[in-house]
Amino acid sequence: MENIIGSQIIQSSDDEFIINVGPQHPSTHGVLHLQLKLDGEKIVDLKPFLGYIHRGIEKMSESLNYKQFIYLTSRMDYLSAHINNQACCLAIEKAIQAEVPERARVIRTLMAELTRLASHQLWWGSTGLDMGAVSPFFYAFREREMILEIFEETCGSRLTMNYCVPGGVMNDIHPDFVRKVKQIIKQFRDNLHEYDELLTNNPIFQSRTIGVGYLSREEAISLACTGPVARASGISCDVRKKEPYDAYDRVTFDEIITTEGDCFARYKVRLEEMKQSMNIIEQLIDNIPAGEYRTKIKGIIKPPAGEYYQRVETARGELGIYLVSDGTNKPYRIKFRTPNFSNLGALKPMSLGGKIGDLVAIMASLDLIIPDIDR
Amino acid sequence: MGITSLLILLISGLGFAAIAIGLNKLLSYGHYNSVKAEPYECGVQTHGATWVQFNVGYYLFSLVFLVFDVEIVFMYPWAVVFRQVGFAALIEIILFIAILFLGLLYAYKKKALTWM
Amino acid sequence: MDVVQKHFEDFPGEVYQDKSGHSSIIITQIDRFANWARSNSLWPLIFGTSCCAIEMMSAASAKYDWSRFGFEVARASPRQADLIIVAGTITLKMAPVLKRLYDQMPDPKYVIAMGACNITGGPFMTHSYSVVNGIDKIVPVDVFIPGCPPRPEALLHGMMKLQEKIKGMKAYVIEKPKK
Amino acid sequence: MQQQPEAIITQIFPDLPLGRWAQLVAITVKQDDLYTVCTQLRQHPSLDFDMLVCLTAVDRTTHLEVIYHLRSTSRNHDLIVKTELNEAQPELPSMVPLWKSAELFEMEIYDMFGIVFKGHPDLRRLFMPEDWEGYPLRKSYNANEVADNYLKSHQLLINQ
Repeated sequence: MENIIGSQIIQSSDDEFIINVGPQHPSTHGVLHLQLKLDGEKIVDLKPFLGYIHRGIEKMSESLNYKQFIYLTSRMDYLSAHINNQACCLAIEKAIQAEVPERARVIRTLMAELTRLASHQLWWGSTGLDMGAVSPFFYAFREREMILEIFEETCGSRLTMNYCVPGGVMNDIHPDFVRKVKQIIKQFRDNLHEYDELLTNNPIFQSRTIGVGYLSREEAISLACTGPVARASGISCDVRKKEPYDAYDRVTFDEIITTEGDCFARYKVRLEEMKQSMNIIEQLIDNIPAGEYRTKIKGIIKPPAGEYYQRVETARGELGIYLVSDGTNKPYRIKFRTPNFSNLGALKPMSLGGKIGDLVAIMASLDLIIPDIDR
Repeated sequence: MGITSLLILLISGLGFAAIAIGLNKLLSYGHYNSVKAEPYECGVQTHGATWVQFNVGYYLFSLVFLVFDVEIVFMYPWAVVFRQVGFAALIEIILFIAILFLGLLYAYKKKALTWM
Repeated sequence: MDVVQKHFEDFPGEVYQDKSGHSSIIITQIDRFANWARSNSLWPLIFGTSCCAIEMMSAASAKYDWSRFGFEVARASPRQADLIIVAGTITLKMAPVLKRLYDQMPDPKYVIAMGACNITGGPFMTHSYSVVNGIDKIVPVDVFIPGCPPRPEALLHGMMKLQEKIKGMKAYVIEKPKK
Repeated sequence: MQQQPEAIITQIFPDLPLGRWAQLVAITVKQDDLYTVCTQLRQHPSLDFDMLVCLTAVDRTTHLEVIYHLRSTSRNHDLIVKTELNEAQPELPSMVPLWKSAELFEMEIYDMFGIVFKGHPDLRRLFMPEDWEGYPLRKSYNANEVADNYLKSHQLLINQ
């Protein structure tokens, strides 16, 4: 039997067999179902089957009003839940030309960067877990729990914070928010050397990731990869630089771009991004402007009929929101262009020809969140 | 004296195994259903039969592992009597390991350690 | 599956037998010992579909640390697990997978429905065409833990409730299906 | 900042109606010469739209509107290509040879709207189960009680 992969045709010998790296699998971090055609340990073909966590958020949003559907998006990419809500609020504020006070902008940016930090920490822990190292998982959750404590103090809930509201933020920050954030940043900077000792300088980790899962720049562009996956292959695509929103035009940070494009490059980009996030937080934490934390938007939000587009940089890439409104209080059609959906496309070209162990390393470096793919 | 201790060892070994399995069969109960007997593969139907011919590479790996696993097993009795035998034991074990190291080199040269 | 009660003259206790001829007897002391052993070594299956899985990971990490209660060993295959914590939404495409995983777990097995999505469909209860409104329609559930996502303490509280429930059960009787 | 490719577009495609889609430059292209325009947009040196950021569709009840959001990483500008399809037999050429990201987008649009993409290597339902009827994101699709009927018909309920 023949199977056609891209352009070349591979004559598959008979002892090939197809296994499911299925919905319930420790390394897929969710319910991603990959069907692998194997020749021994070598992967010959890879077919993703999705939809195991497809909840139809886009169809649901068409029957919820503008203040309700925002909080469904924090169930899509739950590790950057705040950034998703921020994107929806920015889109709605752009649609109804609402004016957002400076204090709210800075608080939102601070919370977004803290979310990015917490998300990268969890990614770092689970990358170690995928490669067989269990202790990084516990080290990563030490700082992450402190950040979640801050979220809980200010917004009331740890993971899906529902903190953004069209027009600003739900309520003001907790009185000792500033002190706690400074304490965390200081402690995390001291502990960052442990992150390097545990994984970065670990010869086993390096031999499993250096040179594994190479994604060239042209292929990354053609696959529309965004976020750390694209920046590790040399594409400059940080929305915080390209189209600064909220308080990102006020801070100076550099966009981490490397050109190796393998798993270790993606790992390094995310580690450096953690440092940049702390850099941003330190620039903003001391001068949070006083004043209102939100402008009250009275009544039902009814944006004028038309199309609106807003994109933000989540922890995994560019989230684009295409909002089509017909003047009523419910969106006519809303499309979430999620980063993980196109990053998943990059999984196949990177893992073909490699071994199954490399596939696990590549999936860990892609940092996929499956509800973000299925929506 | 030797034969009785050997018998005790044999009986207690077999007995231990028999009790472990027997107790389990006696006390355990279970709802039998057809799905429980099917092979588990990440929660979905397996693609095609699961009794397929595996790639030969897997057997090569297990053979090389077996050689060095047995080597370790031989070291256990040696470690027990090592102190009484004295210096000669050290020479023997070095010789033993050296020969097996040659085996390792042979396997390495024949590329049995890398996956084709 | 019909479980029928048998009567033997020479044995005073209750004896149950199922279709496959498997019969089990009640011995109270061994029951208490077996239940104590089972409830303190429940091995959960690694089964996280969405946001609740992150709170389950937090419960597994050092701060909330569910290994104080014997839950630490999370197994990847249902063959070695005796508790399945359904953490995250179950959609229509995932329902047969969950049912198959539940069937492939050896007895005695328990189910914890973690999160509002598994109790009534949670935020996706209405207007969604592909979410199962409550997984007790598919698998018999022992403990429901509300919350979206529930805090790690809530998960630990739910697990302790399950342990109390196990301690109250008859250890060696073929349970009639819960529904 | 984001430049606007208006000048180049009008110069290369003078006859195409130019418009705005959410403050992005948009051109409306008819269904049958969509592929030629897209290859030109992809290969023309001064346009060089090398990334298909997003492919989505809107059910305008009278017709289906398909939107290609293209971006040039070298020129740093964006463009929206819009086409209208009638609901009867929605067919479009597949853009997989031009942009690899189109593969997953088109599978999703086929699953949600029923638009068939000719030449797609692996066109199947991406999110819904294989034996699902109907296209969920169409306005005519009613989403209530669909889940329970599916469970009943597939013997997934506990008492079945």
